[in-house]
Amino acid sequence: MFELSKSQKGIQKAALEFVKGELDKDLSFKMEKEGKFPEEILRKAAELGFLWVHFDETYLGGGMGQVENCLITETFCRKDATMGKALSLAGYASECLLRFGNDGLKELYLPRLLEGEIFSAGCFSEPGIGLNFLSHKTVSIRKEGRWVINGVKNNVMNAMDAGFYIVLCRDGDQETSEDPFNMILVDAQSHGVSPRDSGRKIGNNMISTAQVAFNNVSVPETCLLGKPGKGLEQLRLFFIESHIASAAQAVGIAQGAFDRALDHVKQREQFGKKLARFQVTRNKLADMATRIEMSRLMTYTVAARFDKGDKKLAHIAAMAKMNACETATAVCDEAIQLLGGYGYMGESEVERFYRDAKATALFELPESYQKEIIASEIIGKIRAN
Amino acid sequence: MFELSKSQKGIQKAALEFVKGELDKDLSFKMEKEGKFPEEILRKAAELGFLWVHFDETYLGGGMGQVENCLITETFCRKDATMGKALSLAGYASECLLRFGNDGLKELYLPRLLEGEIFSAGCFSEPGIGLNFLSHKTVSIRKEGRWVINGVKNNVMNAMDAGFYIVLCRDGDQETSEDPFNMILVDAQSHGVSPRDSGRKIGNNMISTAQVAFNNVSVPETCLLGKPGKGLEQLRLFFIESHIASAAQAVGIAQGAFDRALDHVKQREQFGKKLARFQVTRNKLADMATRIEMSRLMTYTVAARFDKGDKKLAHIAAMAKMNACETATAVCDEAIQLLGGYGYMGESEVERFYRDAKATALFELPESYQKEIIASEIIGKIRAN
Amino acid sequence: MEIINYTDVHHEYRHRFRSFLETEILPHKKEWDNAQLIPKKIWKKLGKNGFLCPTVETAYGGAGNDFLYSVMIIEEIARVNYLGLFAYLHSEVVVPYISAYATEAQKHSYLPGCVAGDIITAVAMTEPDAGSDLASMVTTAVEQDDHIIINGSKTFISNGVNCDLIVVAARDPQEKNPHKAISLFLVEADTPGLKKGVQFEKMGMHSQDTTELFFNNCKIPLSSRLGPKGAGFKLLMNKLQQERLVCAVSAVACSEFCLEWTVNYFRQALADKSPLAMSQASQFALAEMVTELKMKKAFVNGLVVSHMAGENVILETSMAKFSTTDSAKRIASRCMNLLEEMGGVEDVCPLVDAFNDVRVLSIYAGTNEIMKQIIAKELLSSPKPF
Amino acid sequence: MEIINYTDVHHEYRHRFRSFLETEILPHKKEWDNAQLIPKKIWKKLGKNGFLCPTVETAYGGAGNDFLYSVMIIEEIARVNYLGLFAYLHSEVVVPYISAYATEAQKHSYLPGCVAGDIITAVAMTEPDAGSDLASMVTTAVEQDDHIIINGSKTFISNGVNCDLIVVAARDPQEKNPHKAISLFLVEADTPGLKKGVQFEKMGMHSQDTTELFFNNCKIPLSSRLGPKGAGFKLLMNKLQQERLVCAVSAVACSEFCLEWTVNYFRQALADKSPLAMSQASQFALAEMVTELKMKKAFVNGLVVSHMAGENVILETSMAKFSTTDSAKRIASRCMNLLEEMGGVEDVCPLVDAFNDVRVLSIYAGTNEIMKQIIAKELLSSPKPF
Repeated sequence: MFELSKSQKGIQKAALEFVKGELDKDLSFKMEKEGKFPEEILRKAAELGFLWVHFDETYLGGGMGQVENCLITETFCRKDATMGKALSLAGYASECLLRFGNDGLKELYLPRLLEGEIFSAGCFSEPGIGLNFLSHKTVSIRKEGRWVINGVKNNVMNAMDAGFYIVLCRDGDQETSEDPFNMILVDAQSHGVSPRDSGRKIGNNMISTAQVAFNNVSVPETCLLGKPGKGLEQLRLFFIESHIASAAQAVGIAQGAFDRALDHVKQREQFGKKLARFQVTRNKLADMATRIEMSRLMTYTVAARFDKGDKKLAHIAAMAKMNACETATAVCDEAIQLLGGYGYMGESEVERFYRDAKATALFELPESYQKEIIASEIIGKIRAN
Repeated sequence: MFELSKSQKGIQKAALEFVKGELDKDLSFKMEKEGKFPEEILRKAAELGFLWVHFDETYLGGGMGQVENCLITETFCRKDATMGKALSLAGYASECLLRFGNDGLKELYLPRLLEGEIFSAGCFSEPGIGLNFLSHKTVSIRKEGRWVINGVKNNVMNAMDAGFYIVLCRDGDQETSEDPFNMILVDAQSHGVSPRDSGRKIGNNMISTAQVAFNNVSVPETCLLGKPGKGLEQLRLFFIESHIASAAQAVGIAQGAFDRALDHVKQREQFGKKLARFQVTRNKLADMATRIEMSRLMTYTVAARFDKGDKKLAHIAAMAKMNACETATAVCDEAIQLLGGYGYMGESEVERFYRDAKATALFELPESYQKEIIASEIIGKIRAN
Repeated sequence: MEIINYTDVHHEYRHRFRSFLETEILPHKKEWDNAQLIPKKIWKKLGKNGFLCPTVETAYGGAGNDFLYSVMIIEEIARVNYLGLFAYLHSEVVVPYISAYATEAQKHSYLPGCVAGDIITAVAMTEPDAGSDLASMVTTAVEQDDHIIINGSKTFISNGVNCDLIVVAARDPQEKNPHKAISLFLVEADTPGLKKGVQFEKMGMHSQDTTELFFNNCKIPLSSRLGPKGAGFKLLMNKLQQERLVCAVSAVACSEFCLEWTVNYFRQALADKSPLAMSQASQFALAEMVTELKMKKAFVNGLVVSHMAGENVILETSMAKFSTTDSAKRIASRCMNLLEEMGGVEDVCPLVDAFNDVRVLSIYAGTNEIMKQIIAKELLSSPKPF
Repeated sequence: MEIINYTDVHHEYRHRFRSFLETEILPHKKEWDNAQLIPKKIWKKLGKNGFLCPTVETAYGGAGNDFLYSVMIIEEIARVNYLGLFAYLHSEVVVPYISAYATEAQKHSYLPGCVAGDIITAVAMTEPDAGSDLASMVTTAVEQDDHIIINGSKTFISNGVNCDLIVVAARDPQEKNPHKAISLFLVEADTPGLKKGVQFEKMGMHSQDTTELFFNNCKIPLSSRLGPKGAGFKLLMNKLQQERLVCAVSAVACSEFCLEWTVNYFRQALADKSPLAMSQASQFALAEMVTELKMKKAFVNGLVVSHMAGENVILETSMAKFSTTDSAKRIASRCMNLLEEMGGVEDVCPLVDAFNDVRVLSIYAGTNEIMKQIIAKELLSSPKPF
């Protein structure tokens, strides 16, 4: 049974107070429209210790776990979907550096990241190919003690503002191995890196998303994370954490939309009685609450198992993410419907929550990927046909 | 995070061995068709301590909790939906006696129940009225130190074979209170009790379901469970346990159908490859597994909270039951589809699982009831309109 | 706007069939469900009254009616909640192979009996190891002297116990191309070497008999071949439009039965001020289901008209097949939910039978997954706007 | 089977409008979306080319065309993914009040301008505290000497910034029966005492201007009343069939756009052997969505024919409205899922706009819950078979 510890409850409470005090609806509306990142709030949140709680204290992290990270992420997204997501994603893929990088590299990048000076980005998808890794084309070639990278990556979050990229590259020397990929850190200042902003999206509009071209980009050998031929394996491990974080965002978004809908139906009268007294409204709320409760339970369960060191979590994390995104999209859609015309207007916030829910489903590893992870785990080996 | 203890894992393993050894598919098929209760197996299971694990040891129970009960129920239903349900429901509503009855009454009935001599039944629904308690008509009148009961109850499981009934009755003296109901134990031998078998049902066919008429049935005053005017409150508490048990049945049924579908698609070839290699099959299995995992997590979480003494569980238990039944129905339906023509045939078992899933949704407190429990908890008080 | 224009003569036929069902059929449903068989004499009665194969030409003993007669029979059977009276398999699926592909001699020797109910037909395509995948069928038909020898086994044969004549698909083991290897044959049920297996127990459709068939050096005359040699695959494909269309017609009519019964129950309950019927959520559910039904019915009726006009609507028919059969399952199940505990009790609620019967619809006549495969392939391979 | 029979003249009109959209409208979409307004001169251009109010009689400056012209305009606008060009509100929802209920004098003074695009119309029903519940409206209209004084506020007024003429619903405070209290009025936008509020920011439909309207002792001549006194409720109800039908037509056409775009993308991707398009699951999803679309379109087309024949299909139209608008949401959203990360990027995927636009369809023209309420009430209160 999942239950929060006292200190976890304390963190949740502090996060709640922070968002109540710092996150402003009108400002957020404006920033979302203009596609601006909430830098000031990021720095405040970082300073107060709300970000990077699951990073080692050595690198200015919180020294806690994914459960604590989920609590904060959920609370932030519940108050403000777009802002919560922007803050949660500012260090996207930096867990790869944390878990697999060498000390030198970590010392070089993590403290700057964790102080809010730079962002990080993950380059894992390719245009028109998505996460079908076997078809990936980006390559890294070892030449005179350096890695030379060529290729184009897609759907790179934070790409326009990142201090470094984590890039999945084929390695010619590993072609015959089961995992012919390397995971390499590329400094954004490197010659030959050109991100091209994808512009406005359905949601996630406080962070940039871009295609990033690598044209003879040369980085020191030490920028390889882990060993050669471990790229996919490391990526799959990272995706566990990434799925957990996305799930927590989605749970927060769903809960936030639910909160607003509940407030509305308790106040709004139609045909002589409060909307909340109509059976159909009540059933909708019951369904929404059930879905949220289940998604939350799944999310925290997998986070807690992660923190305990459980390794066989890829499919459970995928379940949590997939389900939480479905929940968030459905709950936000229903919240808009419960608010009626008001729900369609920007000032209601729920339309923005809905768009950010959709963005969570689309941009942070699509559903098809989760399904295949789950399927391969549960089906296991099939006798040759 | 929900995790089984070592002793709980032991119970699960023992239950698995028991069903593997004792539950026979062909026998079960025959008994389901003929509407016979598996008495022999009940006695064996009771003897080995697989039933009544959550009852006090004083009354020959196992002295354990709902988690253990869920583990056994799930394992039984996973192996055989109909038989698992019959065993799980043989003591239906006896928790009312256990939790609210006086010692004399408990000593009189519980040991006989727990040895498999008699069954118990709950009379909570009325024909055409269901669980809309405010419209209920069955009354109990205190007369010369006894209760005289008149009315008709519907959907009474085990009614044809029960040793005693737990009956929800209006009490004329309580009419003005918020809870004008009494919960009274009626011995099945009492004069004026006439159960009328409802015949074959969509599922649950190893136990009887009946309408029970109470015609001037007179029972001793001591047969009142708890105090007068506490009937609804007690019933709501009992429904927490009943929801948990139904949820565990549904999880077992879903898992059982999933198991059979998985076996099939790993063996069956179509168009030159195993069904399990088709993406659509894989996605279906991923969806089914996700739903089962979430339903199971919710079920055990609420069971564990119940065992820890948490009282605010009515809506969470309702969520668990509602969701698990939806899951079971959908998973069994898909399992049939995956088995194709074989799935429609009796020998595949999945068609029976499907019907028992549907029965779990219909007979053991309908969904509308769960939704209203959830809604009233989450909506809370509404300002007068 | 009426999509199908029934004439008074049509209506009269429909009413006549409805009365027939009420007086001659329904009183025995339970008995036949228990026996898992509809007596052969009932088939003869259906035939005698003109309710089998209504479209067979008069030259072969039929009434030469239009396809709407077939539609009405299918609808009425579903509307009395008796899908287990699986006459449409005979009338609209199997017999059309004979009407369309048989020689004059074959037609004259079989069709009058089919119309009269003296000959009950079945079709044997599916094999234990080849469900939807016809190309992988292994039953062989080998020409030897002036005979054909069939070996192999077929499964899920509807009308399997009752059938007198079977359209059998089998392959020429010499021909490697599966699309050219298959031929069809007309095999009489009493041919030596043909054995009927044990009857399957099923979830529903209890009156309808389903078995396996075993062919062990089953020897039939050369003249038993139905249609050209090696054309079996194509002949089977040609008849799929009608097979799937009648499946959709049946699914819609069955959904209509479920909803009509439930709506009538709620109307009465509302008149009685029963709390069950006051439920806004249940009322909305009924509104949603009636809407779903009406849309699907409009689409299927349009297909009936197109089919009668000889249009190629195999793609649309595949759509109708999967979509209406999914609906039928959903509607039967959801109506039961609205009725709560009484929804699950056989004696008071006919939806239990409907729920058990309709579950097969998304499996037979090509599984719904096969339908989607066909639609997707056509959709993505053709440059046509849709 | 074609349900609607378009003539060559119809087709010619459709093509002409399509070209007009491509050359005169679409190049400016982004600009107008950003400005949250379509310039008045574009309305005039639409009018000049015969694309506003096509059914208005020639006596009042219209073309006197049949309703299919309206359908084609709505469809084409949706098929270019520009629901924000919300001309159908003017042409098919508001102006019909004038055509149907206005006096000759009112018609002559307003209709020619409406057709020409010189007068843009809006309708003011909804109030901040009365969404779907018209009976609880509080805006008052009081006769005083030879004038009527309107007080109150209205919200969610589409075309609110641009409008020149507004059909306003207001109640007589003396009359307690809400069904007799409401009258309609024609209020010119520059009437003193009428103030337009600030424009709403919306999820989608960005080019379309939505505001509040405030009436503060707004004084209009007695002759501004539209239709009989106290008949407002009935007049509004009378026009709901067409309002909901055009909403359904629009929803279907928008779904068609989404699917067509996605199918075309997949066709190309399949030709390019892209892994995305190889996905069997995505292919099945497309098959399911195209099926859903085709069924709904068949139903809606049938309603168009019935509507044109003057049949009462308000019940069926309510069904179409909720069902097609739910579909449109689902289809837009699901198509985006199939495209994965690119599905969410505005510049490369027009489904983002569609997703944002269609979300309003299940809310306006009567929420989908109101539709279900209407259907359920009719279904359960009438003894008719359905």
